[in-house]
Amino acid sequence: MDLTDFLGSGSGFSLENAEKWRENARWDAFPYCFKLEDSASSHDNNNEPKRLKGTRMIRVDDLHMHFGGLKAVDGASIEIAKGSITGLIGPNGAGKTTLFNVIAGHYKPSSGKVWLGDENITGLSPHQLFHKGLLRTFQIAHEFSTLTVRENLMMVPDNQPGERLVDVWIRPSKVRDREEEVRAKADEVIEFLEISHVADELAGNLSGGQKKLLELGRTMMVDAKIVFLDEVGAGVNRTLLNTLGDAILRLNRERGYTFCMIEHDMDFIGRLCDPVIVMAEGKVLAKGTANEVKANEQVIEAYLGRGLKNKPARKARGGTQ
Amino acid sequence: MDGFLNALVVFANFVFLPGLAYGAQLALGALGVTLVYGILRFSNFAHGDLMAFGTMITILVTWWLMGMGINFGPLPTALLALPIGIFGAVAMALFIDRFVFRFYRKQRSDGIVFVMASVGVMFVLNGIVRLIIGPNEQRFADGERFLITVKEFRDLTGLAEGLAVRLPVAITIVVAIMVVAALFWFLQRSKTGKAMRAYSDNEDLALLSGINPDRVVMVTWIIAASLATIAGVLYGLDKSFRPFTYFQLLLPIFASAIVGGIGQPLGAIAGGFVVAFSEVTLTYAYKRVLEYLGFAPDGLVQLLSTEYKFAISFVILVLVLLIRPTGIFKGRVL
Amino acid sequence: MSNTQRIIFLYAGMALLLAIVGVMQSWTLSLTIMNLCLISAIMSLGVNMQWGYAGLFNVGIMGFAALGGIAAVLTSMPPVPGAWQAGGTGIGLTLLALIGTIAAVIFVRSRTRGVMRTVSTLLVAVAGYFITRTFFDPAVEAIEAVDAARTGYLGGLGLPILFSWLVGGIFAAAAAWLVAKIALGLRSDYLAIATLGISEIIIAIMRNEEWLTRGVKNVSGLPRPVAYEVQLQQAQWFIDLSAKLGTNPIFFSAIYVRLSYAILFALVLIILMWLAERALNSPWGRMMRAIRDNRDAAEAMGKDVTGRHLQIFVLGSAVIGIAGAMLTTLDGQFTPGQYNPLRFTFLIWVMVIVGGSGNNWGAVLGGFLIWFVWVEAEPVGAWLMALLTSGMAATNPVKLHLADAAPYMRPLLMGLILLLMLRFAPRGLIPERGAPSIQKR
Amino acid sequence: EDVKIGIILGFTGPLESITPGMAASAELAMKEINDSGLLLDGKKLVSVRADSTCIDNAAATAAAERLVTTENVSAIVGADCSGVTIGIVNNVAVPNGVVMISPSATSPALSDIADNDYFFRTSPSDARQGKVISDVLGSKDVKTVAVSYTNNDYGKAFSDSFVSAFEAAGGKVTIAAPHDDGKGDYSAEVGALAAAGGEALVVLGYVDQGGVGIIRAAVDTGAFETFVLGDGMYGQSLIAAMGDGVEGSYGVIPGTEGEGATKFAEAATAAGLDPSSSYTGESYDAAALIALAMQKAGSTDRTAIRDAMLDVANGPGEKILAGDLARGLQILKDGGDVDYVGATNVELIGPGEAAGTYREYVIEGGEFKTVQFR
Amino acid sequence: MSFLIGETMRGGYGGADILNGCTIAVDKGEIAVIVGPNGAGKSTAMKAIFGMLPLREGRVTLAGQDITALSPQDRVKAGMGFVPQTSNVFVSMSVQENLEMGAYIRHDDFSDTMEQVFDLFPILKEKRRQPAGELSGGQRQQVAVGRALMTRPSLLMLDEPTAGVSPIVMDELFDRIIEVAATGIAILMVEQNARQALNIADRGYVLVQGSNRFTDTGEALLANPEVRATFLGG
Ligand SMILES: Nc1ncnc2c1ncn2[C@@H]1O[C@H](COP(=O)(O)OP(=O)(O)OP(=O)(O)O)[C@@H](O)[C@H]1O
Ligand SMILES: Nc1ncnc2c1ncn2[C@@H]1O[C@H](COP(=O)(O)OP(=O)(O)OP(=O)(O)O)[C@@H](O)[C@H]1O
Ligand SMILES: CC(C)C[C@H](N)C(=O)O
Ligand SMILES: [Mg+2]
Ligand SMILES: [Mg+2]
Repeated sequence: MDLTDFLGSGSGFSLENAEKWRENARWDAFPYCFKLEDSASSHDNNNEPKRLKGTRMIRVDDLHMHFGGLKAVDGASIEIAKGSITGLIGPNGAGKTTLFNVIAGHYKPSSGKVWLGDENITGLSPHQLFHKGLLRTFQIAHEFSTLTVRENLMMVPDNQPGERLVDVWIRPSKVRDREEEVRAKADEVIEFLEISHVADELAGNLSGGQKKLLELGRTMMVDAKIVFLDEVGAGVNRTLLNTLGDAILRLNRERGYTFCMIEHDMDFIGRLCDPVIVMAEGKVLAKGTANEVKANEQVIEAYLGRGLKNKPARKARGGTQ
Repeated sequence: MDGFLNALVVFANFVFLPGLAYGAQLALGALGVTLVYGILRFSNFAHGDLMAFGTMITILVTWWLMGMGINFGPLPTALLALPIGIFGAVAMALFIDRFVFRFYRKQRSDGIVFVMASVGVMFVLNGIVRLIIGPNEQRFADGERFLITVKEFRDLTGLAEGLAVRLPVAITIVVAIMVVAALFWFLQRSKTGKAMRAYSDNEDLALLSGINPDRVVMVTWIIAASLATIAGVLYGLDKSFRPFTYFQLLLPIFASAIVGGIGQPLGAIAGGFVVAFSEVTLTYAYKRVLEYLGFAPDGLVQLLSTEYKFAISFVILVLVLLIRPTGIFKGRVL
Repeated sequence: MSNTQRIIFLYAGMALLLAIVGVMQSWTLSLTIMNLCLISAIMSLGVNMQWGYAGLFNVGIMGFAALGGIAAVLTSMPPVPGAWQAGGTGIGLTLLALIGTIAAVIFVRSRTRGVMRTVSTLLVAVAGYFITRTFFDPAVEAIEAVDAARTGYLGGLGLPILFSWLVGGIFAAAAAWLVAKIALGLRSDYLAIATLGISEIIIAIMRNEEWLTRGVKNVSGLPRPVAYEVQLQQAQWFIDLSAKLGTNPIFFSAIYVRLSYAILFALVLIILMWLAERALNSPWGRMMRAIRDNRDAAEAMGKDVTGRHLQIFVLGSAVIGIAGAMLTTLDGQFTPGQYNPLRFTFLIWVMVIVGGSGNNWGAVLGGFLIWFVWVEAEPVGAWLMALLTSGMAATNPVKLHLADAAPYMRPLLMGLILLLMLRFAPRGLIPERGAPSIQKR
Repeated sequence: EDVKIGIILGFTGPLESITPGMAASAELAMKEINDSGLLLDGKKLVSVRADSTCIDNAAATAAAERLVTTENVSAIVGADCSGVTIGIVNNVAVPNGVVMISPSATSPALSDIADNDYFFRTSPSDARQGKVISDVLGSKDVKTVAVSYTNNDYGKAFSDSFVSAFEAAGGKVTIAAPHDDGKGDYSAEVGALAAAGGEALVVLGYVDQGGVGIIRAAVDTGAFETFVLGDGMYGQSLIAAMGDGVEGSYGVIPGTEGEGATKFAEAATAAGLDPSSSYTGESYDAAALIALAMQKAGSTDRTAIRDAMLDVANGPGEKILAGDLARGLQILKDGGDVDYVGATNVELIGPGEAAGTYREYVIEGGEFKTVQFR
Repeated sequence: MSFLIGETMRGGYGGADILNGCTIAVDKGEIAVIVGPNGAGKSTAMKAIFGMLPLREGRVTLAGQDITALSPQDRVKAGMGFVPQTSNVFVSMSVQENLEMGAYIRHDDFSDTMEQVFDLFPILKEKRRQPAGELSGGQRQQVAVGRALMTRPSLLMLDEPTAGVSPIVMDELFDRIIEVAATGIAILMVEQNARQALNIADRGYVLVQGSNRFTDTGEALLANPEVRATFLGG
């Protein structure tokens, strides 16, 4: 099946369509699948992307997460609208990753609730959440180090018949067929991430940035309702990061994917995210568009800063060779 | 009142003191295991046989000293020989490290490979000890055995029940406390100790900080082998020395180290006592104690029969782990 | 050398070793060793599933092997009618009481809340315990009194012993399921000590619950799945056959019996190996390795880590249980005292690691090789010792001491060989496919 | 030329400390025979040792297999522990038709094993000893005892037979608790035993194993003052280890009225062995019986040895004591008949096992003093 | 001749070479920045310079002396400090102990250096007693840099020190790096926040597939449209 069929209908895209598409979607409808050539067109003339402002996707209610005496998340309440790309920023140690971990089921919150749509998902385990369409990446890359890059990707899709022993033993052909499809899809992702030359390398041997790419690549292997990206950009080359940004944008606009991303690169945030939530000391400090947030005095104080103090002096010295 | 005192004495004599003694002995062994685990990051199955090896040397030296007519007054002569035993065990440990474990460190082998190599070392030491001193029980204790015997205690207090305190036990407890305090101080405060912890945490980064890995490894083995010998000798003085028993001690020692939280010196101590006391208290027949307290139970009032004692100490372990999955003192999770 | 070549080369080497024993010592011995090699290989395969595939540190192997052993007794021994008469009803009532207690507990728990729930559960459980005991204790006493020296237990079902291999697997699997429910949340060494503990408990029960297992009094005289040598030696067709082959019937009967066992064991090994290889090289195997590498990430990628761990733990244990039943079958007796950690846990671990964890071919080879060394270390050690002391005078005290100490060459040699093998193949003789050059502590 | 005799005992494993003495005693008998030069016109016996490990059936079977098929031994002395002995009988000795004489496997299960008459033992089945100890206690008017037995088939069966005999005689056993060998600490066991109480503690274990551990812990805590000892507890090392602690204790050991045992003790001491260590006499007798049976059969054929065994072991015939093997060989050579008595008063009854006479002893002044024979 | 030179380095991890003859140099008081796509071999080059990867060809000189054969811990003694890209803190040790380990080879009183580090990263002072493993990603990064500063090296090598740190801390970090350089220490760093980094760099290297693609001043590289488009994200 040609996936560009789906993408071709971009103009007439609506949320209902997206939902319908999701229902009919075959497992192998590759969410990030668009050729690199046509990805270039998306961001040049689209400074303010048209958003799909839908209903609420995730709601976090007065969430607390304490480690001993430390209040990593201290009464945060946020909402993530369906179809948005929500940015989550804040100083180091603000509790962003911890918040992700709670939402994604890695920690049980000390108190508070998390809702996915109308469903209370507090305390569900990560794999259950995965099946509800909630995916996440890890800030510190969690690759499967003894699997090759391709295998790292191929293991992601769920409901593979090959993951059931009975099928493995008695229905090898069914397993084989699905394997081929999964492999094809993994290869597409690999190509997209520009890591083809290490496709058969063990993931443990990758460079720091390649690991981050792989981390992102795994979320591309399946259909997700909402993807939580924890600093996918840190350590990724900026040119490649722009391409990733395009992918995220297109996916969001054309497929109605919801994203929530932690990032420290304000350019990147500014280009992709609306709204932006700022956290500090476990609480929500501010919320607004990227520009609003950038102008917020408190945010500048706590997070953005005012640029280099030494820069002028340095500049004067610059150019010595 | 007498009834109560008698109950107390019976309890102390059959439950508390034996538990304390056994616990301290396990704790000393577990300290060595936990140290190697903490710094070098593998379970050293050869520890029991290293204990046997160090003890064997001490015994040989003790015999020689006895033959020379040298003794240590009321204290066991073996304590005089102990430094030489420690020296022998350290030399052996360093030799083994040089020819066995160093290779895997360079290879950056998986932890389990180290464990298997230590099983190999265990077999070899096993053979060496038996080749030299044989498989039989060896006696080398002299000096006073008791601080106070049951009879003396009875005569002294006029109670119907007696309480015996053995000298080796007293020494073991004192040594265990001293050793754990020293070790704790060393690891937490001294520069070398910190370097050892740093090495255990992240070898590469330790290298980048200028820490000499060979030195760390050497110090670790020196301490571990010393601990093994001290534990082995004290144990032998109190009970007896037989290579097979020392090998068998390995299991309770490991249990102690792990339930206490592996890699944690304090945990090793706590673990030793948990194992020892769970064995003794759960299989003790409380009939006599209760009788002195004025009850007259029909049966033995034994929670579990002694054949389940080993099993029961493991039940306790499992329970402890279910409540604290990384041991009492939060050991490492790998 | 590619991995396949390596496998062929090493297996051929192993066959050569056995052949050398056949020629230099005797073929019966060679087959005897090989039969145990086959069983060891199966155990090692089971452990490899747990450790090599999933990184589960099971140190309770001996418990599962023992469960296999008791399965052999309970399936194949004839029932003891006297014991059933004496205590059958009591045991039946005990079972009823037990079920009743459990049902009652479930019932009160469904009807109560909060503190009441704990209290009432406790009350019902304690009451149930005492009621059960009132049936159980006299029944046990009665059963154990029935000809204590020869039986003193209920006996088994009197089914063919081959059937018990399956039952052994099921017993072990059931126990593993329970163990997993309790302990699989623990990680690495903590899991290890928990499994060790639970297996010690299993062994303690087997050693002490005489009414069921005969305890330390052992059960001997288990039926065989193959012919008895003595009968063969008297059977005319057999005498004729051996005459035709030009061998003596006693020797040939030994070979015949051992070969029959070997075929049975090899069959089981081949089937299990096929299943295991299939599984390992499938997406399922990939998933297991992913879980082993990084539990958190696998969980986030939608894999039910706990479920998978449970599955592999149960499967691996079942394989160990099968091997345990096979071993007891071969021994012809059930001796609970023999299950000690050195022989039934650590030795198996050595097999897996020396062979190559994560690789089924490696684990199986490890089973063969290590068992071979375990047995042959003794004569070779004695021979070495003789060689060593051959230069000394017969009355040399050192020589006399060393000659007496010859048996201790066995552990020494065993250890040295193990160390050498690990030295030259630190990742196992046949390492995991594409095994990492990086560490994975 | 040489005739090979296998000796399969647990040289490594839990019994490793008593097996060297056993093997040496068996070899002492062989040496005596070789020195006489009378066996089958000057054939020499050569011992081949193998390790039974005591607990590992599979390894024991392989080792025995090696003795029988590789070394081609004519007969086997062993094995030691009942468990592996049964395994070897079933899987090696009987299939290959080799005589096996165990000096120490005492499990009652061996009495009716399907052995084609290839299995013998020079130690009595445990069933009998319990009765003897009960009689001893009766004669001393001891009414209540606690029992600690080693947790294996030997200890268990022993304890069972003792308890039932003692209770039948009107005594009371307050507790019969097992102990595991090779463990380090026995406080828990002794705690329970002490709480149960009794006039004496009956210890049915091994002198260099858990048995002595139990006694040590009991003496240390003052739990018991008198110990009643089963055969496994007899040994000089007990007195050496416990000194005053076992003064006044008593027990029984398979043994005979005087001479044979004394003779053996002399010979063993001369050879630098400890005659009082467990099962040394039985081991000597096992080896001696094999040689005599060969001589009687006039061949080293395995089956012939089997067929001659009961002839030489039992009457009628000249009584042959330990240290007197040369005479026995000579008589047989001359076509006479012998009744081997040996070190332990051998009398093979029923299915080929020792009838068992027991010597009652008491420890006095740091020595084992014989009281009487039962 | 520069203070540190890694000259025509070739080498890898056993398979194909990762470094294909790249040359990296930095002088005292200078900041040199390496940029390049992911997997280009930047970290590998750093490791090679630090002696954690055997070179097949090429050499490393420090202050004119050939140190190619020195072990990493000897290089530390020779005045090199390194912050790796990943696993760069002792997770089980407290923040303070991490810093102390940085000063392991120093025998003088290093409390003032520690104060300086705390001034630079105030959050670390607050979390002094917390195990580094419990810190947030950015906080860890600060510990790692602090640890290296404790050595008082004459050459400081940083592999992506700003990955994951917040803008305000990044600015502080760069500020501090400038100051450190000003005291005469040579600084070599790999950066993906390339524009900010090149902004303060005296030299910039663009590494592609293990060899030098562009080498120039930071400014010049920033001004080069090809570099901007291909490596700096436009
Ligand atoms: N497992 C833990 N135990 C104790 N404290 C923790 C744990 N995990 C996080 N913390 C603490 O919680 C706080 C919030 O950490 P978190 O990782 O959520 O920060 P973050 O906002 O993601 O920061 P960054 O941008 O640096 O990644 C930090 O102060 C950290 O030290
Ligand atoms: N330990 C290793 N074993 C084998 N190959 C490795 C190892 N470490 C890195 N590599 C390979 O070397 C190449 C260069 O890696 P390196 O870490 O130097 O990249 P990098 O330039 O630092 O990239 P990044 O910006 O992503 O950190 C990569 O293709 C990687 O797969
Ligand atoms: C050697 C002895 C301790 C063996 C014991 N009598 C048994 O039958 O197992
Ligand atoms: Mg974070
Ligand atoms: Mg890098």
